[in-house]
Amino acid sequence: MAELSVIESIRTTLWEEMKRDPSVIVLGEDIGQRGGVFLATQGFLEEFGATRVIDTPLAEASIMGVALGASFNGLRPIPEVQFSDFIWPGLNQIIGEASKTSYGSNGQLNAPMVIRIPYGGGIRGGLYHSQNVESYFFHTPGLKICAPSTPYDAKGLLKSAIRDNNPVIFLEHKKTYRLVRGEVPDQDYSIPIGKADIKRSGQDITVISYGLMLHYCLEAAKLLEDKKVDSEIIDLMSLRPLDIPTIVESVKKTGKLIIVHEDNITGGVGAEIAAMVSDLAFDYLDGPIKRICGPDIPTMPFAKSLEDAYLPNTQSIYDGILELSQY
Amino acid sequence: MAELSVIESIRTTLWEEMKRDPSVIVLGEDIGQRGGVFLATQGFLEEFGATRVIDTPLAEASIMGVALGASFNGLRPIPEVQFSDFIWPGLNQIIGEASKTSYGSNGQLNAPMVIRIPYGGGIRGGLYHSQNVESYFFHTPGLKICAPSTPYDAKGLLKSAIRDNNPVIFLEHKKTYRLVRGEVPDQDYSIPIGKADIKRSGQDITVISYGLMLHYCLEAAKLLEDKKVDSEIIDLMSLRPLDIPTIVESVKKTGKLIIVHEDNITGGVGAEIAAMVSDLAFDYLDGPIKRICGPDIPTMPFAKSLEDAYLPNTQSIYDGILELSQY
Amino acid sequence: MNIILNTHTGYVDVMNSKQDITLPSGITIDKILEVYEKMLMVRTLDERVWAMNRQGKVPIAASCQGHEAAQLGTLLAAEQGPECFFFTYYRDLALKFGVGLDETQIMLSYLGKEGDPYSNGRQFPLQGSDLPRNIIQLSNVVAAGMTQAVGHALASKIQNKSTVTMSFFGDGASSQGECHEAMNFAGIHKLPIIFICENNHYAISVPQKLQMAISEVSERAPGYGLEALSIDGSDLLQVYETMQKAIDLAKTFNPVLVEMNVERIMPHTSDDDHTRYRDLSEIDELTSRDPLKKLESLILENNLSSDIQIKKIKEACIERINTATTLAEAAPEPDTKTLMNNLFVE
Amino acid sequence: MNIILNTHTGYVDVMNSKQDITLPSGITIDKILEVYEKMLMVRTLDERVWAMNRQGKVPIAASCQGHEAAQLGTLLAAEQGPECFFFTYYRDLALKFGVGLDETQIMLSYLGKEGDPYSNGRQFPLQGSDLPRNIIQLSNVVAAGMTQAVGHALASKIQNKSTVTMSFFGDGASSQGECHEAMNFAGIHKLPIIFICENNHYAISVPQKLQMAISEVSERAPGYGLEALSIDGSDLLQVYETMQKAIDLAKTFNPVLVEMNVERIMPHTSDDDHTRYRDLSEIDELTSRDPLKKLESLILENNLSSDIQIKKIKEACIERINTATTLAEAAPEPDTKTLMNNLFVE
Ligand SMILES: Cc1ncc(C[n+]2csc(CCOP(=O)(O)OP(=O)(O)O)c2C)c(N)n1
Ligand SMILES: Cc1ncc(C[n+]2csc(CCOP(=O)(O)OP(=O)(O)O)c2C)c(N)n1
Ligand SMILES: [Mg+2]
Ligand SMILES: [Mg+2]
Repeated sequence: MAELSVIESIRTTLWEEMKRDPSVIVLGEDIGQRGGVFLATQGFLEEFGATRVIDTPLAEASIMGVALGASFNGLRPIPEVQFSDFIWPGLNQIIGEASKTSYGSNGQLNAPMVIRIPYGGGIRGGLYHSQNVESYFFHTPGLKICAPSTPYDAKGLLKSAIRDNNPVIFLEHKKTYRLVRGEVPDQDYSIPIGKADIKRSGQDITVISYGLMLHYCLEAAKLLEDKKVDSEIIDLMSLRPLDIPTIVESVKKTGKLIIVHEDNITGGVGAEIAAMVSDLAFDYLDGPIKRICGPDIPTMPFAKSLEDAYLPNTQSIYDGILELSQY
Repeated sequence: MAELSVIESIRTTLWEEMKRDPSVIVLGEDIGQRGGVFLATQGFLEEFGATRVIDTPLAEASIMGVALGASFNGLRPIPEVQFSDFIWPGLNQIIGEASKTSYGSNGQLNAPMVIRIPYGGGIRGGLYHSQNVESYFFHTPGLKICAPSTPYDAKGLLKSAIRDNNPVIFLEHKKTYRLVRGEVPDQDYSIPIGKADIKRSGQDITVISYGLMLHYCLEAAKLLEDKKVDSEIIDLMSLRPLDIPTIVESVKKTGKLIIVHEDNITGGVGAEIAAMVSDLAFDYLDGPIKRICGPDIPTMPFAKSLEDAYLPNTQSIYDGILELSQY
Repeated sequence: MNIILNTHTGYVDVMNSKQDITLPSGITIDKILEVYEKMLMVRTLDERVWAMNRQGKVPIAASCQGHEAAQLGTLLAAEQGPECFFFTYYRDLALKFGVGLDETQIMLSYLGKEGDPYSNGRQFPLQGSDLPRNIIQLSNVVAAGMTQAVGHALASKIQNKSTVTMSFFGDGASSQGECHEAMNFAGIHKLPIIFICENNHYAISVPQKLQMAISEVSERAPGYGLEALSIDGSDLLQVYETMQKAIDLAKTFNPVLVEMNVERIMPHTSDDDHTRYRDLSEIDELTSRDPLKKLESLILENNLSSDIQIKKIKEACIERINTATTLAEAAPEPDTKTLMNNLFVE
Repeated sequence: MNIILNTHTGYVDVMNSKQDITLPSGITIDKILEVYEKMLMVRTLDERVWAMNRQGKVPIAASCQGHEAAQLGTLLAAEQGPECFFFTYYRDLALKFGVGLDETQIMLSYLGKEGDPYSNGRQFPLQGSDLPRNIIQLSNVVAAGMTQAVGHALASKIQNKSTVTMSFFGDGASSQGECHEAMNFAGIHKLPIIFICENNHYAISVPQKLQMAISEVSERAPGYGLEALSIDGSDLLQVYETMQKAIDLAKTFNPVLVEMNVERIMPHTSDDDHTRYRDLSEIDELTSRDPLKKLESLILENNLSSDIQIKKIKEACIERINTATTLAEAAPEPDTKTLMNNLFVE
């Protein structure tokens, strides 16, 4: 058992899986000699060689397309997009192709690939190094999506993702990379894709989040103990499949729901959760469903003042929970 | 006043606007000599010449990028994507660039362009000629989205879109092209983007839809008169901005809400509407919010049996309204 | 001279006289007649599904008339090994039939019936994949298969498989960014891949001069470090010989771009009307570059077969296709209970 | 010989003797010294923001050291008309300063302060647009500006504007599908555009040989019907003369691809450490191709100025930048009330 940061956990997990399974390869921009811009693959080129650790041309469509084609021919490729903001040229292969592989061939073909995407803000990345891109994948049948918030979950989910025979989007919040540390067992374990985790159980109100924001929710919940508000904090961990049963059960218990995400509010993951709950747990709701999310501008700006103004934070979450708890 | 089909209305509106404003150009695959695969620009090459009616190479990224660049330099380009299913290579320019033009330059630059997208199914198009792509744009701040269902609305919204100084996604449901006909005044008129239209007013239940499905909702509502169910049918017409006030007011009146769309249910436009209503009209709701939508598979298959099984239809909408009305 | 025996038509009897045609190495008269019969089957199938479209039975058909020699000549070379894998596109009926799919399976696919081997009715006809016969064609998105083909070839190289991957595309597809990315990647990594451009000089209605500023797509090959071969794709033997060369290059990790100049004899698809954008005189002249006519002339002029035997073969084709059509029309549509199946694999 | 007068430094006094350098037409010694001063300002600014990054004040900086001559030489040619419009990328501080943005505005941008002319603190430094000075650089997405530049040039041609559009990009950007699409479109439509590849042989850590199978990006030009010019981009006068030619071609609707071979003297950005992937010996040698050193040598060897004057200019630059830094550091951050502004225009 070691205390690792999120990025260290991802690196060691990738390493372990490449050791375990020779069909796993990694490819992307600067992942070889540079070890990745976030160093997720530091030392990999030396260990696994240039046939399994491929520094690609600067061309996301081909990074995704080549990975997909290789997944049809015996490999388990793990393409990395350097920043989520640069995923757009690759969407044709992800949304247009990979997601439809099994369905469109009536199960003949499958695409065992994991697309690693560093995403999210709070790091002075401005409009093109901060984007939340999860909703685009969330709306796409045929993809699975993981979005862990802790080093422990990152390892368990990444193992599942790599061993899954379907395309998995693996979202890594950049700000958690070094900020969030935690115990990670040395042994092999995996966390099933599609299961949410109740990170704090409570009776009064359900708060659902994922990624960086989850930590702010936990902080807010802690602070709210003083106000005698007992929050249940659910970490989605996987966005697709979405763990509806866990969500609905929690809301049936608490009667109140807040969804927190950094992504733009309109059409975000929170909208789907609200829709599901307002259908399946309608009779249990004791108050309106609230969302504390990024506002509807492209994403958080570069200037510190504006970046802070965009992001939900412990205080705004605290206020939101408190207000709804008093409804 | 003439009776026109949806495609005829679009063609005459494009024609009128190109006559009116020399800065309007159209570009896309096969839109010149062929007049577009749906004939939206039939006769345009002869009338306006090859400088304003541009048959582009088969390359969606450049169709969008070139249009965007031209919009920075005095023109109002109207790029056409041949089928929604082929929009993916163009998303970098639409989501990554056009949507962030004004915000990212702090209002210096703007992108007066209208992206015409024939979309949707029910025409035996199979997985790659039937897709509903609206949610990807719906989640993108900085875009406006129109999705008319009638020839009248198509004209009014297209006029607004062309005259708008921001990028507008103009969604044309392929099945309505020839199927739906209606009166279209000869004179110039426009319909504001961002306003929904109550296509049938009623007291018992609010049904929200757009595009092809709107017509099935109206049919179902008609049939339900026998059952003494008085449905209010709202045609969104614009998806972004979404006309929240009209929606909320209607639900406050009826207490019940069903959203109908052809697009996949998870993370669709309906999710946002449900989320909004479950927040803003919570106290007025007399029943769970229901969605009748495409299921979570890529889109409708080619085989008639499977295509029919995918699509919501008058009967399934009828059943859904009836059931909720009895809640 | 070889003895001619064709199991379907048994026309050995009419081979009347010697002839002195010199055939490329590896090609026998048998082979030529076998390919001829295949080409005739493909042509007849192609015409039949078009007719069925007009009857409202087949929702869409993309004709491969004009492209048959390019595809069947490629298979002729590919048969000699190493293993080849095909990333095709939608104008590849000849190739799809050539690798062994039978006419009933093809009809099931055109009709969107249960038993369509490509997608079981989920996709456009002959779209999806035919893995038993080494074909992947995941989508209709032009050029999207090209980077996948490169990935396939990369995986072969990494795993020391001796497969050669072939990526088929049109002149229009050459404009897509992904075409560029695919060729660039293949050139850098020296992959066992052949890019085959079936250049019919039109992308639906858009003529080549509005698609590119050059006269041959293959002029781009040097910019990617690819070998370039450019030929008349309506000439079966030329295609065969070129593809032998291309396969030799590819299997020794010299990626190649082969441009096959062909004509699209029919409109783009059954939804198209090419008189909107092609001169009638141009359309009239297309038949002079009809690969089937050319192959037929080769056979007749060299007495490889006779008019009578050819007529018999034609009749046999029609017979086979009639049977296939009847079977496929009688087949059920896919069960609606399968609508949600196979979104994921286990 | 021209009389040298520089308003900032007033070093006319020290021009001691005649010299016999032959300058390209249109270039005076004045001009050269003016450019030198600009280049020095840019270099000093570049070093300053890097230092401020190390102090935790500037979140990110992409150095343009090594690229200055390519950019300022281009401007020197562009000044002579016709009007030029620039789609730049992130390594273009010299160009952005060269067109007239002042050092305070630049510092505001690096610090993300109110008054940043590119995006008012919404984007990375010098990202967004500077419309008064004909610059658009909407995003950080590599190569995305290239198709936009083509659209800009198309609009000029359609509207009979005599503007020449310039699209700047790196060797890495050449791999993007959009680079291909942009060049192809420009070639077909014969647009008034110049594609300028600032080839520093690295895309972050990826060396050119993993980016392409060819030795010069400009080898691709014929495949698009573009004229190709390939030069040493660290040589100001070579850049100037080449760009004159390129502008002449472009304004007569012959689109051009100019490749400027340069060195990236610093790591990719302040987040990078290039010793991870470059040999120390390689890094050491970079200064031999430093455009500033080269220009300084040209000036000193030809007695266009003196050591003493150059020292004075350097001091003046530091002075100006100190003032700018102080002003920018004192400036407020953008008001949070503006967070939602300008999502749309009226
Ligand atoms: C990305 C994309 N854009 C548009 C289309 C619509 N479309 C189908 S085929 C075609 C023309 C293809 O031309 P070419 O590549 O020359 O092949 P050909 O049909 O001539 O054999 C077009 C525009 C598509 N399928 N995919
Ligand atoms: C589409 C995209 N992918 C990845 C990146 C991350 N990135 C920024 S610069 C860069 C390298 C660019 O290299 P090159 O084009 O040679 O320009 P240079 O920085 O060398 O001047 C990369 C990979 C990006 N900005 N955009
Ligand atoms: Mg073609
Ligand atoms: Mg570079």
